[in-house]
Amino acid sequence: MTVRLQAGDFDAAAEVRALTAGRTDIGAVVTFTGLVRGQSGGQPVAAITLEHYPEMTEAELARVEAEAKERWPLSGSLVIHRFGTLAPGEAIVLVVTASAHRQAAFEAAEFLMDYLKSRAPFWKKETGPGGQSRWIEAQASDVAALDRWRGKAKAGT
Amino acid sequence: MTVRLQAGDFDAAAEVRALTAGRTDIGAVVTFTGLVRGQSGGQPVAAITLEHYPEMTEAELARVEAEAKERWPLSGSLVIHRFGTLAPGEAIVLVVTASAHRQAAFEAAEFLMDYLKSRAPFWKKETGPGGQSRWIEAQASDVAALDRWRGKAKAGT
Amino acid sequence: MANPDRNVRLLYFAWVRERMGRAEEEVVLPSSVATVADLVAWLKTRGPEYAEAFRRPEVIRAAIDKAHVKSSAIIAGAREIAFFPPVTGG
Amino acid sequence: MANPDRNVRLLYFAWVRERMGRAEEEVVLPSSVATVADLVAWLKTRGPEYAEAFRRPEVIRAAIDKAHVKSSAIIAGAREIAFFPPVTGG
Repeated sequence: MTVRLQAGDFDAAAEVRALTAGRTDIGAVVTFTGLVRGQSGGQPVAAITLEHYPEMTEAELARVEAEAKERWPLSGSLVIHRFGTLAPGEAIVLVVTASAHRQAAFEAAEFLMDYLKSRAPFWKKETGPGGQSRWIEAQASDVAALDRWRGKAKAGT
Repeated sequence: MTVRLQAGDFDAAAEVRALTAGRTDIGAVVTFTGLVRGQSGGQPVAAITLEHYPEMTEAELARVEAEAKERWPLSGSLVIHRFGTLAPGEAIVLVVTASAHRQAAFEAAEFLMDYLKSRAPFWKKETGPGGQSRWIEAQASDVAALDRWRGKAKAGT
Repeated sequence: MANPDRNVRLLYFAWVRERMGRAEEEVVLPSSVATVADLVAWLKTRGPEYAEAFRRPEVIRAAIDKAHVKSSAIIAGAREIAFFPPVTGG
Repeated sequence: MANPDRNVRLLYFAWVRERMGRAEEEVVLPSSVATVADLVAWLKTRGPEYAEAFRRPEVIRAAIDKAHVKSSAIIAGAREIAFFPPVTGG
Protein backbone atom coordinates (compact mmCIF):
# COMPACT_ATOMS: atom_id res chain seq x y z
CA MET A 1 0.00 0.00 0.00
CA THR A 2 1.14 3.51 -0.79
CA VAL A 3 0.45 6.11 1.91
CA ARG A 4 0.96 9.81 1.40
CA LEU A 5 0.34 12.61 3.88
CA GLN A 6 0.43 15.96 2.15
CA ALA A 7 -0.80 19.56 2.33
CA GLY A 8 -1.57 19.84 -1.38
CA ASP A 9 -4.45 18.46 -3.43
CA PHE A 10 -4.37 15.11 -5.23
CA ASP A 11 -5.45 13.85 -8.65
CA ALA A 12 -7.53 10.74 -8.07
CA ALA A 13 -7.62 9.84 -11.78
CA ALA A 14 -3.83 9.99 -12.08
CA GLU A 15 -3.50 7.80 -8.97
CA VAL A 16 -5.88 5.20 -10.42
CA ARG A 17 -4.03 5.25 -13.75
CA ALA A 18 -0.71 4.71 -11.96
CA LEU A 19 -2.18 1.81 -9.97
CA THR A 20 -3.68 0.03 -12.98
CA ALA A 21 -1.24 0.91 -15.79
CA GLY A 22 -0.10 -2.08 -17.80
CA ARG A 23 -2.05 -4.56 -15.68
CA THR A 24 -4.76 -6.91 -16.87
CA ASP A 25 -5.36 -8.76 -13.59
CA ILE A 26 -7.47 -5.97 -12.07
CA GLY A 27 -11.23 -6.26 -12.54
CA ALA A 28 -12.42 -3.72 -9.98
CA VAL A 29 -11.20 -0.34 -8.73
CA VAL A 30 -13.00 1.51 -5.94
CA THR A 31 -12.17 5.08 -4.97
CA PHE A 32 -13.42 7.01 -1.98
CA THR A 33 -12.94 10.76 -1.82
CA GLY A 34 -13.84 12.69 1.32
CA LEU A 35 -14.67 16.37 0.87
CA VAL A 36 -15.02 19.33 3.23
CA ARG A 37 -18.69 20.20 3.66
CA GLY A 38 -19.91 23.78 3.88
CA GLN A 39 -21.92 23.18 6.99
CA SER A 40 -21.69 21.09 10.10
CA GLY A 41 -24.53 20.52 12.56
CA GLY A 42 -26.53 23.25 10.83
CA GLN A 43 -23.72 25.83 11.20
CA PRO A 44 -21.81 27.28 8.22
CA VAL A 45 -18.15 26.27 7.93
CA ALA A 46 -15.58 28.63 6.37
CA ALA A 47 -12.62 26.23 6.64
CA ILE A 48 -11.30 23.21 8.46
CA THR A 49 -7.77 22.73 9.73
CA LEU A 50 -6.34 19.24 10.05
CA GLU A 51 -3.65 18.58 12.64
CA HIS A 52 -1.89 15.22 12.60
CA TYR A 53 0.82 12.99 14.08
CA PRO A 54 2.52 11.85 10.88
CA GLU A 55 4.97 9.25 12.26
CA MET A 56 2.13 7.49 14.06
CA THR A 57 -0.11 7.57 10.97
CA GLU A 58 2.63 5.84 9.00
CA ALA A 59 3.12 3.22 11.73
CA GLU A 60 -0.62 2.62 12.08
CA LEU A 61 -1.17 2.37 8.33
CA ALA A 62 1.61 -0.21 8.07
CA ARG A 63 -0.35 -2.28 10.63
CA VAL A 64 -3.68 -1.82 8.85
CA GLU A 65 -2.08 -2.67 5.51
CA ALA A 66 -1.04 -6.06 6.88
CA GLU A 67 -4.58 -6.64 8.11
CA ALA A 68 -6.19 -5.60 4.80
CA LYS A 69 -3.85 -7.86 2.81
CA GLU A 70 -4.72 -10.77 5.12
CA ARG A 71 -8.45 -10.17 4.62
CA TRP A 72 -8.70 -9.39 0.90
CA PRO A 73 -6.76 -10.35 -2.24
CA LEU A 74 -5.83 -6.80 -3.25
CA SER A 75 -3.95 -5.98 -6.44
CA GLY A 76 -3.10 -2.57 -5.04
CA SER A 77 -4.19 0.15 -2.64
CA LEU A 78 -3.47 3.77 -1.87
CA VAL A 79 -4.28 6.23 0.90
CA ILE A 80 -3.69 9.97 0.59
CA HIS A 81 -4.64 12.18 3.55
CA ARG A 82 -4.23 15.94 3.47
CA PHE A 83 -3.37 18.17 6.43
CA GLY A 84 -3.47 21.91 6.96
CA THR A 85 -6.33 24.31 6.19
CA LEU A 86 -8.96 23.34 3.61
CA ALA A 87 -12.05 25.15 2.30
CA PRO A 88 -15.52 23.62 1.71
CA GLY A 89 -15.58 21.55 -1.47
CA GLU A 90 -11.89 20.65 -1.17
CA ALA A 91 -10.80 17.02 -0.96
CA ILE A 92 -9.49 15.73 2.38
CA VAL A 93 -8.80 12.06 1.80
CA LEU A 94 -8.50 9.56 -1.04
CA VAL A 95 -8.65 5.79 -0.70
CA VAL A 96 -8.15 3.59 -3.77
CA THR A 97 -8.42 -0.21 -3.75
CA ALA A 98 -7.97 -2.58 -6.69
CA SER A 99 -8.74 -6.28 -6.90
CA ALA A 100 -9.76 -8.96 -9.36
CA HIS A 101 -13.34 -8.79 -8.07
CA ARG A 102 -15.62 -6.06 -6.82
CA GLN A 103 -16.48 -7.38 -3.35
CA ALA A 104 -12.86 -7.28 -2.19
CA ALA A 105 -12.32 -3.78 -3.60
CA PHE A 106 -15.48 -2.39 -1.97
CA GLU A 107 -14.89 -4.05 1.40
CA ALA A 108 -11.23 -3.07 1.59
CA ALA A 109 -12.06 0.57 0.74
CA GLU A 110 -14.73 0.68 3.45
CA PHE A 111 -12.38 -0.95 5.93
CA LEU A 112 -9.60 1.56 5.21
CA MET A 113 -12.02 4.48 5.59
CA ASP A 114 -13.45 3.07 8.84
CA TYR A 115 -9.87 2.69 10.03
CA LEU A 116 -8.88 6.22 9.05
CA LYS A 117 -11.96 7.68 10.73
CA SER A 118 -11.51 5.94 14.05
CA ARG A 119 -7.77 5.16 14.43
CA ALA A 120 -5.61 7.44 12.28
CA PRO A 121 -4.20 10.35 14.34
CA PHE A 122 -5.84 13.33 12.66
CA TRP A 123 -7.88 16.06 14.34
CA LYS A 124 -10.20 18.51 12.60
CA LYS A 125 -10.87 22.03 13.73
CA GLU A 126 -13.73 23.94 12.12
CA THR A 127 -13.64 27.68 11.58
CA GLY A 128 -16.94 29.52 11.10
CA PRO A 129 -17.51 32.57 8.88
CA GLY A 130 -16.93 34.89 11.88
CA GLY A 131 -13.52 33.37 12.62
CA GLN A 132 -14.64 31.38 15.68
CA SER A 133 -13.27 27.86 15.74
CA ARG A 134 -13.95 24.57 17.51
CA TRP A 135 -12.47 21.08 17.52
CA ILE A 136 -14.81 18.54 15.94
CA GLU A 137 -15.86 15.81 18.35
CA ALA A 138 -15.44 12.17 17.46
CA GLN A 139 -18.52 10.24 16.40
CA ALA A 140 -19.40 7.07 18.27
CA SER A 141 -20.65 5.75 14.91
CA ASP A 142 -17.08 5.83 13.55
CA VAL A 143 -15.81 3.57 16.33
CA ALA A 144 -18.80 1.27 15.79
CA ALA A 145 -18.04 1.23 12.04
CA LEU A 146 -14.52 -0.08 12.67
CA ASP A 147 -15.73 -2.54 15.30
CA ARG A 148 -17.92 -4.31 12.73
CA TRP A 149 -14.75 -5.73 11.11
CA ARG A 150 -13.54 -7.32 14.36
CA GLY A 151 -14.06 -11.06 14.45
CA LYS A 152 -15.58 -10.96 10.98
CA ALA A 153 -14.46 -13.92 8.89
CA LYS A 154 -11.93 -13.22 6.20
CA ALA A 155 -13.75 -12.48 2.94
CA GLY A 156 -13.52 -14.86 -0.01
CA THR A 157 -12.48 -13.64 -3.41
CA MET B 1 -29.29 9.70 -11.73
CA THR B 2 -27.53 10.07 -15.04
CA VAL B 3 -27.28 6.89 -17.12
CA ARG B 4 -25.18 6.61 -20.25
CA LEU B 5 -24.72 3.59 -22.50
CA GLN B 6 -21.87 4.15 -24.89
CA ALA B 7 -19.26 2.39 -27.03
CA GLY B 8 -16.45 4.81 -26.17
CA ASP B 9 -14.36 5.16 -23.05
CA PHE B 10 -15.21 7.48 -20.16
CA ASP B 11 -13.26 9.90 -17.95
CA ALA B 12 -14.14 9.07 -14.35
CA ALA B 13 -12.40 12.18 -12.98
CA ALA B 14 -14.33 14.50 -15.31
CA GLU B 15 -17.59 12.80 -14.28
CA VAL B 16 -16.80 13.26 -10.59
CA ARG B 17 -15.88 16.91 -11.18
CA ALA B 18 -19.16 17.51 -13.01
CA LEU B 19 -21.12 15.86 -10.20
CA THR B 20 -19.46 17.84 -7.40
CA ALA B 21 -18.71 21.21 -9.08
CA GLY B 22 -19.85 24.20 -7.06
CA ARG B 23 -21.36 22.05 -4.30
CA THR B 24 -20.41 22.07 -0.64
CA ASP B 25 -23.06 19.63 0.62
CA ILE B 26 -21.19 16.53 -0.57
CA GLY B 27 -18.88 14.89 1.96
CA ALA B 28 -18.29 11.55 0.26
CA VAL B 29 -17.84 10.39 -3.34
CA VAL B 30 -17.42 6.71 -4.20
CA THR B 31 -16.48 5.49 -7.66
CA PHE B 32 -16.45 1.94 -8.93
CA THR B 33 -14.71 1.12 -12.20
CA GLY B 34 -15.00 -2.35 -13.70
CA LEU B 35 -12.18 -3.41 -16.03
CA VAL B 36 -11.72 -6.23 -18.55
CA ARG B 37 -9.35 -8.85 -17.11
CA GLY B 38 -6.79 -10.61 -19.25
CA GLN B 39 -7.79 -14.04 -18.10
CA SER B 40 -10.94 -15.83 -17.11
CA GLY B 41 -11.08 -19.20 -15.38
CA GLY B 42 -7.36 -19.66 -16.07
CA GLN B 43 -7.75 -19.04 -19.83
CA PRO B 44 -6.29 -15.99 -21.60
CA VAL B 45 -8.80 -13.46 -22.92
CA ALA B 46 -8.03 -11.40 -26.05
CA ALA B 47 -11.24 -9.33 -25.97
CA ILE B 48 -14.77 -9.25 -24.68
CA THR B 49 -17.85 -8.15 -26.61
CA LEU B 50 -20.82 -6.70 -24.75
CA GLU B 51 -24.27 -7.07 -26.26
CA HIS B 52 -27.15 -5.20 -24.66
CA TYR B 53 -30.84 -4.25 -24.77
CA PRO B 54 -30.56 -0.49 -24.34
CA GLU B 55 -34.24 0.46 -23.97
CA MET B 56 -34.66 -2.09 -21.20
CA THR B 57 -31.50 -0.92 -19.42
CA GLU B 58 -32.87 2.60 -19.36
CA ALA B 59 -36.25 1.41 -18.04
CA GLU B 60 -34.63 -0.82 -15.41
CA LEU B 61 -32.23 1.87 -14.26
CA ALA B 62 -35.13 4.30 -13.82
CA ARG B 63 -36.67 1.73 -11.47
CA VAL B 64 -33.45 1.13 -9.56
CA GLU B 65 -32.87 4.87 -9.29
CA ALA B 66 -36.18 5.25 -7.46
CA GLU B 67 -35.17 2.44 -5.09
CA ALA B 68 -31.71 3.89 -4.42
CA LYS B 69 -33.16 7.34 -3.69
CA GLU B 70 -35.65 5.78 -1.28
CA ARG B 71 -32.86 3.94 0.55
CA TRP B 72 -30.08 6.52 0.69
CA PRO B 73 -29.86 10.34 0.82
CA LEU B 74 -27.82 10.73 -2.36
CA SER B 75 -26.56 14.09 -3.60
CA GLY B 76 -25.96 12.59 -7.03
CA SER B 77 -25.24 9.40 -8.90
CA LEU B 78 -24.08 8.27 -12.31
CA VAL B 79 -23.88 5.00 -14.24
CA ILE B 80 -21.93 4.61 -17.48
CA HIS B 81 -21.89 1.18 -19.13
CA ARG B 82 -19.98 0.51 -22.33
CA PHE B 83 -20.98 -1.90 -25.08
CA GLY B 84 -19.13 -3.34 -28.07
CA THR B 85 -15.69 -4.96 -28.12
CA LEU B 86 -13.18 -4.17 -25.36
CA ALA B 87 -9.59 -5.32 -24.73
CA PRO B 88 -8.11 -6.42 -21.38
CA GLY B 89 -7.37 -3.41 -19.18
CA GLU B 90 -10.18 -1.35 -20.73
CA ALA B 91 -12.95 0.03 -18.54
CA ILE B 92 -16.43 -1.53 -18.85
CA VAL B 93 -18.54 0.25 -16.28
CA LEU B 94 -18.43 3.29 -14.01
CA VAL B 95 -20.66 3.92 -11.02
CA VAL B 96 -20.35 7.18 -9.08
CA THR B 97 -22.34 8.00 -5.92
CA ALA B 98 -22.19 11.17 -3.84
CA SER B 99 -23.69 11.84 -0.43
CA ALA B 100 -23.13 13.90 2.69
CA HIS B 101 -21.73 10.82 4.48
CA ARG B 102 -19.62 7.86 3.47
CA GLN B 103 -21.93 4.99 4.43
CA ALA B 104 -24.67 6.10 2.03
CA ALA B 105 -22.19 6.61 -0.82
CA PHE B 106 -20.54 3.20 -0.30
CA GLU B 107 -23.80 1.30 0.09
CA ALA B 108 -25.48 2.95 -2.88
CA ALA B 109 -22.47 2.22 -5.12
CA GLU B 110 -22.46 -1.44 -4.07
CA PHE B 111 -26.21 -1.65 -4.58
CA LEU B 112 -25.98 -0.17 -8.09
CA MET B 113 -23.17 -2.58 -9.01
CA ASP B 114 -25.06 -5.58 -7.61
CA TYR B 115 -28.04 -4.43 -9.63
CA LEU B 116 -26.06 -3.99 -12.84
CA LYS B 117 -24.45 -7.42 -12.43
CA SER B 118 -27.66 -9.34 -11.88
CA ARG B 119 -30.47 -7.34 -13.55
CA ALA B 120 -29.19 -5.01 -16.27
CA PRO B 121 -29.58 -6.60 -19.73
CA PHE B 122 -25.95 -6.96 -20.83
CA TRP B 123 -24.26 -10.13 -22.04
CA LYS B 124 -20.51 -10.67 -22.31
CA LYS B 125 -18.82 -12.86 -24.87
CA GLU B 126 -15.16 -13.69 -24.41
CA THR B 127 -12.79 -14.18 -27.32
CA GLY B 128 -9.56 -16.12 -26.75
CA PRO B 129 -6.21 -15.48 -28.45
CA GLY B 130 -7.03 -18.11 -31.10
CA GLY B 131 -10.28 -16.38 -32.03
CA GLN B 132 -12.58 -18.93 -30.32
CA SER B 133 -15.38 -17.29 -28.36
CA ARG B 134 -17.87 -18.19 -25.67
CA TRP B 135 -20.69 -16.49 -23.78
CA ILE B 136 -19.82 -15.91 -20.15
CA GLU B 137 -22.14 -17.69 -17.76
CA ALA B 138 -23.92 -15.80 -15.01
CA GLN B 139 -22.59 -16.20 -11.48
CA ALA B 140 -24.96 -17.35 -8.77
CA SER B 141 -22.99 -15.05 -6.42
CA ASP B 142 -24.20 -12.01 -8.37
CA VAL B 143 -27.84 -12.91 -7.81
CA ALA B 144 -27.07 -13.57 -4.13
CA ALA B 145 -25.33 -10.17 -3.92
CA LEU B 146 -28.46 -8.36 -5.10
CA ASP B 147 -30.70 -10.48 -2.86
CA ARG B 148 -28.89 -9.23 0.26
CA TRP B 149 -30.55 -5.81 -0.24
CA ARG B 150 -34.08 -7.30 -0.20
CA GLY B 151 -35.88 -6.68 3.04
CA LYS B 152 -32.87 -4.83 4.43
CA ALA B 153 -33.92 -1.80 6.44
CA LYS B 154 -33.38 1.56 4.83
CA ALA B 155 -29.98 2.91 5.87
CA GLY B 156 -29.69 5.94 8.11
CA THR B 157 -27.66 8.95 7.05
CA MET C 1 -59.25 -11.23 -38.39
CA ALA C 2 -56.56 -11.50 -35.72
CA ASN C 3 -57.04 -9.57 -32.52
CA PRO C 4 -54.54 -6.70 -32.84
CA ASP C 5 -53.57 -7.20 -29.16
CA ARG C 6 -52.13 -10.57 -30.14
CA ASN C 7 -49.41 -9.04 -32.32
CA VAL C 8 -46.12 -8.95 -30.40
CA ARG C 9 -42.56 -8.13 -31.23
CA LEU C 10 -40.12 -10.77 -30.04
CA LEU C 11 -36.49 -9.89 -29.31
CA TYR C 12 -33.62 -12.35 -28.87
CA PHE C 13 -30.25 -11.63 -27.27
CA ALA C 14 -26.83 -13.29 -26.86
CA TRP C 15 -26.81 -17.03 -27.54
CA VAL C 16 -30.61 -17.14 -27.89
CA ARG C 17 -30.23 -14.67 -30.79
CA GLU C 18 -27.37 -16.71 -32.29
CA ARG C 19 -29.32 -19.97 -32.15
CA MET C 20 -32.43 -18.30 -33.57
CA GLY C 21 -30.42 -16.73 -36.39
CA ARG C 22 -32.29 -13.45 -35.92
CA ALA C 23 -32.48 -10.59 -33.41
CA GLU C 24 -36.22 -9.94 -33.67
CA GLU C 25 -39.49 -10.80 -35.34
CA GLU C 26 -43.21 -9.99 -35.23
CA VAL C 27 -45.63 -12.82 -34.41
CA VAL C 28 -49.38 -13.20 -33.95
CA LEU C 29 -50.00 -15.22 -30.81
CA PRO C 30 -52.56 -18.04 -30.95
CA SER C 31 -55.31 -17.85 -28.34
CA SER C 32 -53.81 -20.83 -26.49
CA VAL C 33 -50.83 -18.68 -25.37
CA ALA C 34 -51.52 -16.99 -22.02
CA THR C 35 -48.18 -16.99 -20.20
CA VAL C 36 -44.48 -16.70 -21.07
CA ALA C 37 -44.16 -20.46 -20.57
CA ASP C 38 -47.04 -21.01 -23.04
CA LEU C 39 -45.27 -18.75 -25.53
CA VAL C 40 -42.03 -20.73 -25.21
CA ALA C 41 -43.90 -24.02 -25.72
CA TRP C 42 -45.57 -22.60 -28.84
CA LEU C 43 -42.33 -21.13 -30.22
CA LYS C 44 -40.58 -24.52 -29.90
CA THR C 45 -43.08 -25.93 -32.46
CA ARG C 46 -42.26 -23.29 -35.08
CA GLY C 47 -39.05 -24.78 -36.48
CA PRO C 48 -35.72 -26.42 -35.69
CA GLU C 49 -33.98 -23.14 -34.78
CA TYR C 50 -36.72 -22.41 -32.20
CA ALA C 51 -36.49 -25.96 -30.85
CA GLU C 52 -32.71 -25.56 -30.52
CA ALA C 53 -32.80 -22.08 -28.97
CA PHE C 54 -35.46 -23.03 -26.41
CA ARG C 55 -34.23 -26.59 -25.79
CA ARG C 56 -33.54 -25.74 -22.11
CA PRO C 57 -36.12 -23.06 -21.28
CA GLU C 58 -35.06 -23.09 -17.62
CA VAL C 59 -31.84 -21.26 -18.53
CA ILE C 60 -33.63 -18.55 -20.54
CA ARG C 61 -34.93 -15.34 -18.98
CA ALA C 62 -37.75 -13.18 -20.31
CA ALA C 63 -38.81 -9.54 -20.19
CA ILE C 64 -42.21 -8.11 -21.09
CA ASP C 65 -42.18 -4.51 -22.26
CA LYS C 66 -38.66 -4.03 -20.84
CA ALA C 67 -39.26 -5.49 -17.36
CA HIS C 68 -37.97 -8.83 -16.07
CA VAL C 69 -40.77 -11.42 -15.66
CA LYS C 70 -41.08 -15.04 -14.55
CA SER C 71 -42.18 -17.75 -16.95
CA SER C 72 -45.57 -17.79 -15.25
CA ALA C 73 -46.20 -14.12 -16.19
CA ILE C 74 -49.38 -13.35 -18.15
CA ILE C 75 -48.59 -11.76 -21.51
CA ALA C 76 -51.97 -10.18 -22.29
CA GLY C 77 -51.38 -6.69 -23.67
CA ALA C 78 -47.64 -7.16 -24.15
CA ARG C 79 -46.11 -5.32 -27.10
CA GLU C 80 -42.52 -6.52 -26.82
CA ILE C 81 -41.24 -9.76 -25.31
CA ALA C 82 -37.51 -10.45 -25.04
CA PHE C 83 -35.73 -13.77 -24.46
CA PHE C 84 -32.12 -13.96 -23.27
CA PRO C 85 -29.67 -15.87 -21.07
CA PRO C 86 -29.07 -14.72 -17.49
CA VAL C 87 -27.38 -11.32 -17.70
CA THR C 88 -23.60 -10.89 -17.32
CA GLY C 89 -22.95 -7.16 -17.44
CA GLY C 90 -21.22 -4.86 -14.98
CA MET D 1 21.36 9.68 38.65
CA ALA D 2 18.07 9.16 36.82
CA ASN D 3 17.55 5.83 35.09
CA PRO D 4 17.88 6.72 31.37
CA ASP D 5 14.88 4.47 30.63
CA ARG D 6 12.75 6.91 32.61
CA ASN D 7 13.32 9.76 30.16
CA VAL D 8 10.35 10.08 27.82
CA ARG D 9 9.26 12.52 25.18
CA LEU D 10 5.64 13.65 25.61
CA LEU D 11 3.61 14.87 22.63
CA TYR D 12 0.31 16.76 22.79
CA PHE D 13 -2.17 17.20 19.94
CA ALA D 14 -5.32 19.23 19.15
CA TRP D 15 -7.02 20.74 22.21
CA VAL D 16 -4.68 18.90 24.59
CA ARG D 17 -1.80 20.78 22.92
CA GLU D 18 -3.70 24.07 23.06
CA ARG D 19 -4.48 23.71 26.78
CA MET D 20 -0.91 22.67 27.53
CA GLY D 21 0.48 25.60 25.57
CA ARG D 22 3.12 23.35 24.01
CA ALA D 23 3.35 20.52 21.49
CA GLU D 24 6.01 18.44 23.21
CA GLU D 25 8.42 18.17 26.13
CA GLU D 26 10.94 15.79 27.68
CA VAL D 27 10.27 14.52 31.21
CA VAL D 28 11.93 12.15 33.66
CA LEU D 29 9.30 9.85 35.10
CA PRO D 30 9.28 9.24 38.87
CA SER D 31 9.43 5.61 39.91
CA SER D 32 5.78 5.76 41.08
CA VAL D 33 4.62 6.01 37.43
CA ALA D 34 3.98 2.55 35.98
CA THR D 35 0.97 2.99 33.67
CA VAL D 36 -0.48 5.66 31.40
CA ALA D 37 -3.08 6.42 34.09
CA ASP D 38 -0.26 6.89 36.64
CA LEU D 39 1.47 9.26 34.20
CA VAL D 40 -1.70 11.34 33.80
CA ALA D 41 -2.16 11.54 37.59
CA TRP D 42 1.45 12.69 37.95
CA LEU D 43 1.22 15.22 35.10
CA LYS D 44 -1.86 16.82 36.69
CA THR D 45 0.31 17.78 39.69
CA ARG D 46 2.85 19.62 37.56
CA GLY D 47 0.99 22.89 37.05
CA PRO D 48 -2.31 24.58 36.23
CA GLU D 49 -2.01 23.99 32.47
CA TYR D 50 -1.55 20.25 33.11
CA ALA D 51 -4.48 20.21 35.53
CA GLU D 52 -6.64 21.97 32.92
CA ALA D 53 -5.54 19.82 29.97
CA PHE D 54 -6.05 16.55 31.88
CA ARG D 55 -9.13 17.66 33.86
CA ARG D 56 -11.23 14.95 32.18
CA PRO D 57 -8.73 12.15 31.47
CA GLU D 58 -11.55 9.85 30.26
CA VAL D 59 -11.83 11.92 27.05
CA ILE D 60 -8.09 11.81 26.31
CA ARG D 61 -6.48 9.03 24.31
CA ALA D 62 -2.84 7.94 24.48
CA ALA D 63 -0.26 6.31 22.23
CA ILE D 64 3.04 4.73 23.28
CA ASP D 65 5.73 4.75 20.62
CA LYS D 66 3.13 5.49 17.91
CA ALA D 67 0.61 2.79 18.84
CA HIS D 68 -2.79 3.35 20.50
CA VAL D 69 -2.87 2.12 24.13
CA LYS D 70 -5.36 2.02 26.98
CA SER D 71 -4.83 3.99 30.17
CA SER D 72 -3.91 0.75 31.95
CA ALA D 73 -0.94 0.20 29.59
CA ILE D 74 2.49 -0.25 31.20
CA ILE D 75 4.91 2.41 30.00
CA ALA D 76 8.22 0.74 30.93
CA GLY D 77 10.66 1.25 28.04
CA ALA D 78 8.51 3.85 26.28
CA ARG D 79 10.43 6.55 24.42
CA GLU D 80 7.51 8.66 23.16
CA ILE D 81 4.06 9.02 24.71
CA ALA D 82 1.36 11.09 22.98
CA PHE D 83 -1.88 12.47 24.43
CA PHE D 84 -4.77 13.62 22.24
CA PRO D 85 -8.57 13.74 21.92
CA PRO D 86 -10.38 10.94 20.07
CA VAL D 87 -9.32 11.19 16.42
CA THR D 88 -11.50 12.89 13.78
CA GLY D 89 -9.71 12.40 10.47
CA GLY D 90 -10.87 10.83 7.24
